[in-house]
Amino acid sequence: MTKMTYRDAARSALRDALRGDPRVFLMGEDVGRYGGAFAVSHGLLAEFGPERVRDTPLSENTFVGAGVGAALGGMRPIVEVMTVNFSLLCLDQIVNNAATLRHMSGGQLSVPLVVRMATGAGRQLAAQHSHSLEGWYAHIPGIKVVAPGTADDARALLLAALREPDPVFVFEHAALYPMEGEVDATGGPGEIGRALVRRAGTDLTLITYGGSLPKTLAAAERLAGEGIEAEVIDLRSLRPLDTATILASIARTHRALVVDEGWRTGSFAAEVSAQIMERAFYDLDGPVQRLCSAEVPMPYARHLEDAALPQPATIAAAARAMLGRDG
Amino acid sequence: MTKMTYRDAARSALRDALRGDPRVFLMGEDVGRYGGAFAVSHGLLAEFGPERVRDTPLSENTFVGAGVGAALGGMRPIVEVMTVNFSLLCLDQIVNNAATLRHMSGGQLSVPLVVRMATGAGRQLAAQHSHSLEGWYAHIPGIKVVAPGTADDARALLLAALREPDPVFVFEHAALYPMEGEVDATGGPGEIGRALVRRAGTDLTLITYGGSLPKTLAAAERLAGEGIEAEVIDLRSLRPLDTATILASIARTHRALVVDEGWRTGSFAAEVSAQIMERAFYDLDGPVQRLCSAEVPMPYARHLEDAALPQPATIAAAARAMLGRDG
Amino acid sequence: MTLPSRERGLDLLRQMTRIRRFEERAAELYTVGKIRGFLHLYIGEEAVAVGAMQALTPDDNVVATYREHGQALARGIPPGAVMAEMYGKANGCSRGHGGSMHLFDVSRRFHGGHAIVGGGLPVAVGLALADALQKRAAVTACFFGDGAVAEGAFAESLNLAALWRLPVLFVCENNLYAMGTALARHQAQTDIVRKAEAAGVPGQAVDGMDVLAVEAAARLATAAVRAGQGPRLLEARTYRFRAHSMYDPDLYRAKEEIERWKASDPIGHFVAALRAEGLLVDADLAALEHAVAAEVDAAVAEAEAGPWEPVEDLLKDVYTAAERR
Amino acid sequence: MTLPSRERGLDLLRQMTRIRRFEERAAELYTVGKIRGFLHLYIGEEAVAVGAMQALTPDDNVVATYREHGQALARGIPPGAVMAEMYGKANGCSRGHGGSMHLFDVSRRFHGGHAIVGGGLPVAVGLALADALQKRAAVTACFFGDGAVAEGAFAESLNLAALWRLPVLFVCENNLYAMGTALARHQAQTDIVRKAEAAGVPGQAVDGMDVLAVEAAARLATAAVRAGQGPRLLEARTYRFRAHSMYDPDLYRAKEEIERWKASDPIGHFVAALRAEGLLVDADLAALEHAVAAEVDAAVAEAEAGPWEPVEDLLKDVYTAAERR
Ligand SMILES: Cc1ncc(C[n+]2csc(CCOP(=O)(O)OP(=O)(O)O)c2C)c(N)n1
Ligand SMILES: Cc1ncc(C[n+]2csc(CCOP(=O)(O)OP(=O)(O)O)c2C)c(N)n1
Ligand SMILES: [Mg+2]
Ligand SMILES: [Mg+2]
Repeated sequence: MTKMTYRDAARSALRDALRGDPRVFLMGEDVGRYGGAFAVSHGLLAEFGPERVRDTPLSENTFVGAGVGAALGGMRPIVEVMTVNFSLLCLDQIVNNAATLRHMSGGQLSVPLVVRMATGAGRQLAAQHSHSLEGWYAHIPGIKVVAPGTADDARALLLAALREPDPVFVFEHAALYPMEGEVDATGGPGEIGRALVRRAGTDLTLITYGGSLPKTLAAAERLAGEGIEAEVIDLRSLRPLDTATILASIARTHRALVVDEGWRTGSFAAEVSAQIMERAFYDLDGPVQRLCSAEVPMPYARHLEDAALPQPATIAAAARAMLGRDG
Repeated sequence: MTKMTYRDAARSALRDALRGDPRVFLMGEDVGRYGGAFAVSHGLLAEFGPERVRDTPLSENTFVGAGVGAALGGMRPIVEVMTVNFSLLCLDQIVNNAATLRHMSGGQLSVPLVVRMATGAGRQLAAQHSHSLEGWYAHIPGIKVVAPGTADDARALLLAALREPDPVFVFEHAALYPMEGEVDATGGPGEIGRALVRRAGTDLTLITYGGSLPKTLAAAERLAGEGIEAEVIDLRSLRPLDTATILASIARTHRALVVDEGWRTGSFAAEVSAQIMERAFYDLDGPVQRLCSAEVPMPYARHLEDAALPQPATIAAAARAMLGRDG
Repeated sequence: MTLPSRERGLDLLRQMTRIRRFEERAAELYTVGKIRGFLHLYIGEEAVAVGAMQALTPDDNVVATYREHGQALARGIPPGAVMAEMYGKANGCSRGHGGSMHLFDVSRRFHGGHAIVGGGLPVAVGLALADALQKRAAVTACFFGDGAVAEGAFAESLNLAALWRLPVLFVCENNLYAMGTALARHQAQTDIVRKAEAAGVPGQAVDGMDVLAVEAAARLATAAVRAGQGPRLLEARTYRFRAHSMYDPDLYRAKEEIERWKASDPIGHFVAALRAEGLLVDADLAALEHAVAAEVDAAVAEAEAGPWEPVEDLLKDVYTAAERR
Repeated sequence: MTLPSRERGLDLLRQMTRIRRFEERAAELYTVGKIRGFLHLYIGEEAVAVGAMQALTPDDNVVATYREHGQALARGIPPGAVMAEMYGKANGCSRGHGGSMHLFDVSRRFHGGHAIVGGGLPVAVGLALADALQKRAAVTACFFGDGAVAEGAFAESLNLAALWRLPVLFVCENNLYAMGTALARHQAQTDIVRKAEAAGVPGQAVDGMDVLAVEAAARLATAAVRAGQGPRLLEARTYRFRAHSMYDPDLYRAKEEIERWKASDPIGHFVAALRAEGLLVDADLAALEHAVAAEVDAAVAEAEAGPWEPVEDLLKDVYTAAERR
């Protein structure tokens, strides 16, 4: 294991993929000369050249659609969309084509496309750069959705995405790029559809993913100092969802709090809650709760942004309240 | 009350709005000469002229964005997007502008925009014309979302939308257009954010909206024949959601099934289930269940489309199972 | 027009006639409920698909519209597979999943059947990119209507294809209407070739009612594309003789306008030309019509006889791997 | 260039200098963490906003980009309100909700601050539509970069504005780069005016480093727009002297290229011209710089002194009505 940032870990996966498979190429706005809006692809143009690291014009719908076409044509494109808010420009190609072509063609086509994008807030980028819409993607049959919350997963899940025959969307949390962690720098792909217990505990289960994982782990530490042992599940994959790991944990803890940076109403956290309702109702000692972002376009001012997002303190408070330990 | 189709009821609201307020105008693809893809705006061009009933080019992102701008400029635009699948081309303008401008400008702007679109399946239009994505819209702070399930509401909720100072999205279910119902043809706006009990019952609550409402009522009839009295709630408004009406019903019935034509994972039904979990857990005699569409791009073949959608028979079966009355 | 050999001439005529008769039958089958959903007929536009396809090889790709029966038949998808698809049968070319608007045949590199107007263009650019990166000499022909020109995807896709010099032949079927909206009511500047050139794609307009003119222009354009000169656009000026779809009462076009265009029917026109040159006699035409009628009958029989996909397979093929079945 | 009166000349110079010094201070404040998020400076492009705004009246609308401090100041938004916004303070022109990329001032019809590239164009078309429908004589000026030309929204919006003959002045700030991607690497055909004309919008390119040239071209274009001739496009050829944003190491531009452009600095250029005509002496310049420095200091002081919006108001103004608070 090597100490490495989330950003470098993602880059190591891109590099390995480009080295290992001539069908792989990377395209997106400023992935080449500029080195990537978040510097993830920095240096790759020099190593792999402009055929395989392709700067595109500002044309999200078209370059994502071109990724679909290139995948149909036998390539293994990795398309970078800078930020999830911009991906609203290409949802047509994603839902109506990428996710649909296989089934609609009667199973004739496969679309082995990987789309990476930055998601989430925490950098004061305001309301057109900060949302967390991966829950929407998790609604779409025909695609898979992963959201690494650790540096190691930034590598492992991207490698895994490249092995799939169908479209995979990789949501990298923008605030995690500088985060360091232990990475298996020569490791292979992770398993898509497998959640991990990041911290064992007995009193309640905290279920989260992506940018909320470090915050949730921090909250669990605080709670431990107060004698509350929280189990922390990192979903890693939103579609497919590893319900078995969730249910096994709840069978032990009997309580769950879902922490999700998306807006609350219609959040992915609602799906997790509903599935627990359906499949573990009789295991529960109390209702599953959600801690999500405030339902507001993300404000710029730091104190407002902080207040809009789940934070270790608010996560811990929600957990305490569930255990009747408030105040 | 007058007998009228859902289509004619929607048209009567458009006509009243155009007559009553010179700031109102209608725009969209083929709303004028063609008379609307679903004939909702048939005859309005002749009555109101091309200034107020405006055919647009095929440019969803731009004409919805132009609706945003026209609303900022003091008009009351009604924009028709033919089908929810096409609205994927304009989600950028919807999320990043329509829903956001008010808050992002520090409260200086309002966007009194109404967007109507057809949603849903049942007409064998296959995977690029048949989805139910209104649950996504219900996730977006800054907008409101209504989904009429009766002819009367096709009129009343559209009129209500036009009274709002903020963007309202009206999802008309494509399969309901020819459905007849009693309509208060001179009635005023309905109330956005108010659910209605369409059928009283004591054994369980069926919660639904839009195109699934008639199917759910049909299921309730069947169940009644078997001695099961189902209460049927028509949500009417997905954002804001009338949780009070739901909770009051569950306090009586102690069981709920949510019927939603969206795909199951990440459906709006999940939100309803999660809210019941959070706010009525101790009222429940068993887990809330969801009946949604199969997670598949909608197939063309009739028998497959039928199988993919909630149907009176499957709704009734799910209800029976919840009451331990299967088979 | 310079006429081809009798054999080639008869072949082109047969292809156009096959589309015409197929579509006529489809319209009938729609009215009796055998075909459902949306149905968009190609009648009047046969010369475009038939002409353009002459310039393609089996290695080339085709990306089509929702008005694509003609494109599919001209590409060689068997009429029975198309008809069965419109019936929703499992022997349909998309196993009944797609219907009229979503015909697919990977063996013929026919990549659908796109019903999001303009949605096929980016996919075509990507197919061409894949060919370019893999040093395959194929061309991707992408069909779309005049209405699609208004969509942002048009300008974006042409720019990207030109920027990367990709082997795409953009074929605009300009039938002067997008549903009920005439070209001049959806485009401020109606010269589509000029738009293409402003995006960096050389273009050429051609009489889309003349199969030989379309063929010649398509051959010229694909030759440039194959020579590595980047994408080309062909604007075929044509007209649909029928309404937009079976739902459309067609209230927005003047009868006289329709009649005027019918006077340059691509089939009638071509028959007359062949006849004038002595390449076709009445007996040929009768034989041809007879053969086509038999083909269409056989297609219908195939569709009628086809099986329904089992409902149990509803979730099959949402994913390539089987794990979510 | 034909010089204006001394008074007008000094005014234009003061406006450009105000932007320059404001931006320099913003850059400093960013490095010390007073301003956060993304910060895109207008240094080098001052002549564009200042020149173009001269052609507008208070009744006109402006739709801006995320590189819009210059656009905002030239429109007359007080520097203190802009600076306070970048601090995230409640006395900011968007109450701290928007930050650098989202400046708004409805009293000046400044409709933002758009950070989705190309996202402002449709909104501008709609504002112009509202004016047209209400028979108001206003023009909507819509700023965007060369990068936005690649977005589908560009072609769509120009077409719609032209089709409906709406009063829009499209102002393309062509600074030759979209982030790190040079114009010729994102556009196959780099003549933006030609693209506009293909969409039906007459256009004109102008030296964006020459404030008088921009002003003259903008006046000509808005006169046509006001005369009901429909939209116009102005392509201002300019250059940003700084990196794309504060995050950008600016590795993709040659030093010499930057230096070459700096030699035609719009401010230095204009100072020299005024001086050559005897319209400006050293003392004028010193006084002007002094006044601008004081304005910028005052803006910073206003931002520093401003209050934070109370956290309790987080959900205020998501909706106009109060029912969901
Ligand atoms: C994105 C999108 N918007 C709207 C529609 C509805 N629609 C279907 S066909 C059509 C007209 C298209 O016209 P054109 O591209 O000229 O093709 P034609 O039907 O004339 O062959 C419209 C508006 C659609 N399918 N997709
Ligand atoms: C839709 C969208 N895609 C990508 C981005 C990221 N981005 C921000 S600015 C920019 C370059 C824009 O260039 P241009 O329009 O020329 O404006 P300039 O920065 O040169 O003023 C990019 C790619 C964005 N903000 N919006
Ligand atoms: Mg057409
Ligand atoms: Mg630029």
